Amino acid sequence: MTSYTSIELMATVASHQLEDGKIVGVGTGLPMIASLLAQKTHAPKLIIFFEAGSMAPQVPTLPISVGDSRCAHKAVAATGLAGIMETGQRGMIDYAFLGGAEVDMYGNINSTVIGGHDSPKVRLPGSGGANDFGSLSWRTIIIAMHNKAKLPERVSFITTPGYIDGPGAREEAGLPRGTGPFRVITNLALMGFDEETCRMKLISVHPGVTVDQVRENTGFDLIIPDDVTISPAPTDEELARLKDIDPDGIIIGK
Amino acid sequence: MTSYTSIELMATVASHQLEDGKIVGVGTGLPMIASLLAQKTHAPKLIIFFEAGSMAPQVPTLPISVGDSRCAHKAVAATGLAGIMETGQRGMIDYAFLGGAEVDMYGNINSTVIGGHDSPKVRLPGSGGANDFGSLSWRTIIIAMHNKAKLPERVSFITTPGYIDGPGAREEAGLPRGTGPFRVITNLALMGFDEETCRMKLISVHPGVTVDQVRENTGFDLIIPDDVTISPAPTDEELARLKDIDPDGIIIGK
Amino acid sequence: MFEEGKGELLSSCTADEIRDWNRNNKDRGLVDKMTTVRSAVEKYVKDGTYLAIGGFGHIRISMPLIYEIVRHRIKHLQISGHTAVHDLDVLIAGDCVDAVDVAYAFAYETRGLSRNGRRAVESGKIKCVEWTNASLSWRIKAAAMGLPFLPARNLLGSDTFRYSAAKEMECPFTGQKLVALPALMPDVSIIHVHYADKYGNCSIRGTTVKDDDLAKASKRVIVTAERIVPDTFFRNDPERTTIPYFCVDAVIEAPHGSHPGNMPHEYYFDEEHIRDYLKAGADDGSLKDYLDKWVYSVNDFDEYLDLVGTKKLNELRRLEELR
Amino acid sequence: MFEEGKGELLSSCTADEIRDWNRNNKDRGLVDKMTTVRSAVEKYVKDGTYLAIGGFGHIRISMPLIYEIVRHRIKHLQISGHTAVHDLDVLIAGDCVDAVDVAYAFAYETRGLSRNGRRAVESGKIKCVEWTNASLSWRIKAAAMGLPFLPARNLLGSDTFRYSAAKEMECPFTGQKLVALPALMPDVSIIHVHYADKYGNCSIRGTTVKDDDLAKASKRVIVTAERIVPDTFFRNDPERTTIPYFCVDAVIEAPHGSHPGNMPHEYYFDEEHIRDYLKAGADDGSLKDYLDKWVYSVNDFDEYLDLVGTKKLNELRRLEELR
Repeated sequence: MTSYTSIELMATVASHQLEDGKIVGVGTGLPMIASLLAQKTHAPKLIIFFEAGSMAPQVPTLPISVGDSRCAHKAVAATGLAGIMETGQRGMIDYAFLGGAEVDMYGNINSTVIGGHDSPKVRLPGSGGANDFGSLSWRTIIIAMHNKAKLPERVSFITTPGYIDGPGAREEAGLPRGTGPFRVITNLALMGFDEETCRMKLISVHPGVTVDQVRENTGFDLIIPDDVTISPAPTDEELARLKDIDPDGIIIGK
Repeated sequence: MTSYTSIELMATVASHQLEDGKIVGVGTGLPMIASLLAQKTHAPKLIIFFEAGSMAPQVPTLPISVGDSRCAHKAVAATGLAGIMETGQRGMIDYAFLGGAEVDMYGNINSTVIGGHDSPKVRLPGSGGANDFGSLSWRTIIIAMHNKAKLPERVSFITTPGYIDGPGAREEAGLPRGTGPFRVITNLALMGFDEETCRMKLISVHPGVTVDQVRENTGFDLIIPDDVTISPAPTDEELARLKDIDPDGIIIGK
Repeated sequence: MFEEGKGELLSSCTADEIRDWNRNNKDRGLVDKMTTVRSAVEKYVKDGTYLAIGGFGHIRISMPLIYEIVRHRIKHLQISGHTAVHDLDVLIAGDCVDAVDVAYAFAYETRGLSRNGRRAVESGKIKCVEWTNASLSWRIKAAAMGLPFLPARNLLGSDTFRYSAAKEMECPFTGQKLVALPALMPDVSIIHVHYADKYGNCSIRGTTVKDDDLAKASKRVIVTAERIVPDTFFRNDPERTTIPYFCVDAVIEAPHGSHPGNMPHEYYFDEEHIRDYLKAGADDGSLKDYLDKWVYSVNDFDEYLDLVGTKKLNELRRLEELR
Repeated sequence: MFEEGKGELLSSCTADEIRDWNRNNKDRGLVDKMTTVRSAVEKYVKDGTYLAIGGFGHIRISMPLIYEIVRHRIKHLQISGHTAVHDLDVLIAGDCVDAVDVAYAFAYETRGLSRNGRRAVESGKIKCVEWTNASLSWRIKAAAMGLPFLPARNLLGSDTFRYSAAKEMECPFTGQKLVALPALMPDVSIIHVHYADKYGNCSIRGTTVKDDDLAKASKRVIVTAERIVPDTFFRNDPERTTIPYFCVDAVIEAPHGSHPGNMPHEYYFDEEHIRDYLKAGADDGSLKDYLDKWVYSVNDFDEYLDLVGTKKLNELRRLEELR
């Protein structure tokens, strides 16, 4: 059995969620790695948008920023933030692919502050393009670390709305109909959302992880259906492609 | 004394109204000729915008359309209708330079229909960019023919609002403050607008034209101040430049 | 309190309808979209289609598609008339048009009014809703931005407003009166460009008029191009992409495709042709002769260009280049 | 009925105020605007100025102007933080900043958080109003369009909205709920570009981020350029003009002007320099040493580049070109 790290596993499981021939708006860090991996494996025709304005680039080497020259390399069009997000606003972006410091049971994401807004314990970067991608894209895929603090019942600050507080809440708030969180990938499991309640639901546990471990490390009552499976381990091919993408382990090595 | 036509005189008088170093949004026909003449005489640094998107072009030869390639020749920027009109909307266009089939005593312009809108006697082209330039530019200069039908008390259709029905009406309608008609040039006279009443006011009669003639050919009670002057006749220099601009008399010869 | 125009909203859509259309109907993939004028018109242009045409009425217009629509005797079109000139006039001559969102139409700028266009309106055959060049552009921009409307400061205080389908509104921050312009999502737009690749990436030289937004706003986009280029043309210099591929549904190579209109940097107006056309517009009989010769009797745009003749085409190129 | 964010509107303007400013203060003439970094900062950047910075925080940023602002010990700046990274962080290190309209700030993307930026917020020194990259872009676009606001469909249902200065509103046509974003007209914007002529026409390669709109929206625009080119560069190919001259107040030639940031097609990040800077950010003392060495002890950007050294600059070019 090939050895792999938890981050490598998150990257491969995350990459599997992306459909070939669709458009994904990609945030910084692991979402970038997972999207590039999808292009090099099962989704060669996946189209990547980066928020600074790049459409369908051919990323040659690991970018440091979603706005740097690697992310615009051989793009079909170089526009700007408005150009990307207006394309999303008119329904052309299929997936938002985001990270988050906290994610709650309705898929709301916090990347702004821990503690009170005006006297924060930890100031985080804020929305960036996350609220925009998450509000305007059809399906949002989220990557987060799995523990009770990072997956609380309620995030302390909704930077990017998930299903807010349940069914119908997005539409009532004025967000585009038919949108919302789709998958959450952590270091322990892959999760989706229950169609009826809009609450987070376990899909698969990663190899070697038990359902109980997942439950114990989740800060809310995770829906656990009967048909929980085991996430596929990274293949040798996938691990090799990950090495190609991030040879120095800048993100994968974290 | 050099001989000149009525159209040549209108072109020269109109060109005098444009200030050097300002931006003018120019409509098709005589406004185009008069703006190009201003650039070749007293206002070499006049900046022309054409509504199809051209900024500060160096027009090499008489255009047929405000959107043709002559109007974008050696422009500093090629944008579009929105690019031009948004520049106007944010207060950067000093002069709108328009023609009109009918102009009334408040400087309202009709270029849409003669007769009822839904069963017109004569269907005219409509606003084009005239309503936009006239609403959004600081000062509007209008060229029209002078008779009772063309200068009625009230235009039958306000394509482009002047002072609408008097002082304060533009602002009340929601149009940008401090804007409005500035000059009207006809084949008989040069007119402005009374600051207090917003009504059209005679400034100068063209050489050989009497104030009575102007009055008799105007469809409303034109304000006639004591200090009416005589418009300057075209100079030889101006006539020569007009020939350079329109050697075949396509517009000047009309 | 707030006034609204009494003109008919010829084509309406909510923001969610824009999104649903784009989700379900626009291909995201880099797929080969090369086709023929005939196939594209047959596939996308139907009786009653709301049609928008790129360019500026007689500059950078897609005449191969316009002639094909006439040849197919498509009826009841509704047209976005932001400086519509020869494009609209030929469609009216072919009896294809029922209604026009008019900014500028039925006229040929310095050449004067069109008798054909006027006749169609004055006889009541064509219904007119009034707009302006900027307000139609902003309506298209609203759809391109995925919004149900855009605010603006023109139109207010005019009869143009009264015969439009715009509404007055108040700024939520300043309370000032603004005009609200409803989003316009044309069923089909036809756009002639300088360069396109087979996927639909397009580059326009000179003014864009509103074609970048139009391509994003429209349900279907058919592009004709002076030249087909490899995708590296765009990927090597992605700033020059005026329209990204995923907006476009069909691509056709069409050199001289704007004739008798102007194509910036390529060829100037064929004034002789336009003069003859306008003369024919004096009565329906002459117009029928014109259409017989230039549209119905030819099979495609290549045959049309043969009628125009190489000598004339070369002359128009020299004219454009000021030689 | 309609909610509104409780954040402070750091910079507000009505549409008529935008118009009046542009009428009275923006030169329409083609005049020579070449100047120096020092003169431009002295003339336009004051204590309390609301400042926006072009580029993407560490990509295509104007470091000569940022260093000069720090060197001039300008205080109480308010900053538009649409992906603010190294640009904002250096200004915070220089104690120049009081408040930030935050979309993304106090962090370095894949490199992690900035201890300097965090410290400034967590200690209460810097006030934050929350926005998002798109909403700040659209606020700037509103001012560029001469509008007091733009509607949008993001922000709704979030705490980002609650700590912003946006409002809910209703579409006048469809009745649907939208967010209204107030126009943002920065006092000064500083934008680094690839090419500029002496009049201020600018061309940007790669993504524009929001700099085309930013130049139109700002009261004053200072441009630094990798290369100064003749105006024929733009007039021969007017599609490549990202910013037209009349938006710009001052032009400065500044090769390598984005160092240690990335400049697309020119040079990549100086990761060593950024790593050292972030390390210095661990405490105020080290940060002072950094500023002493790289900002206060040099007279201008040329001297700074001498400190960086030719070898390093050449290396960053090779890195950018993937050689």
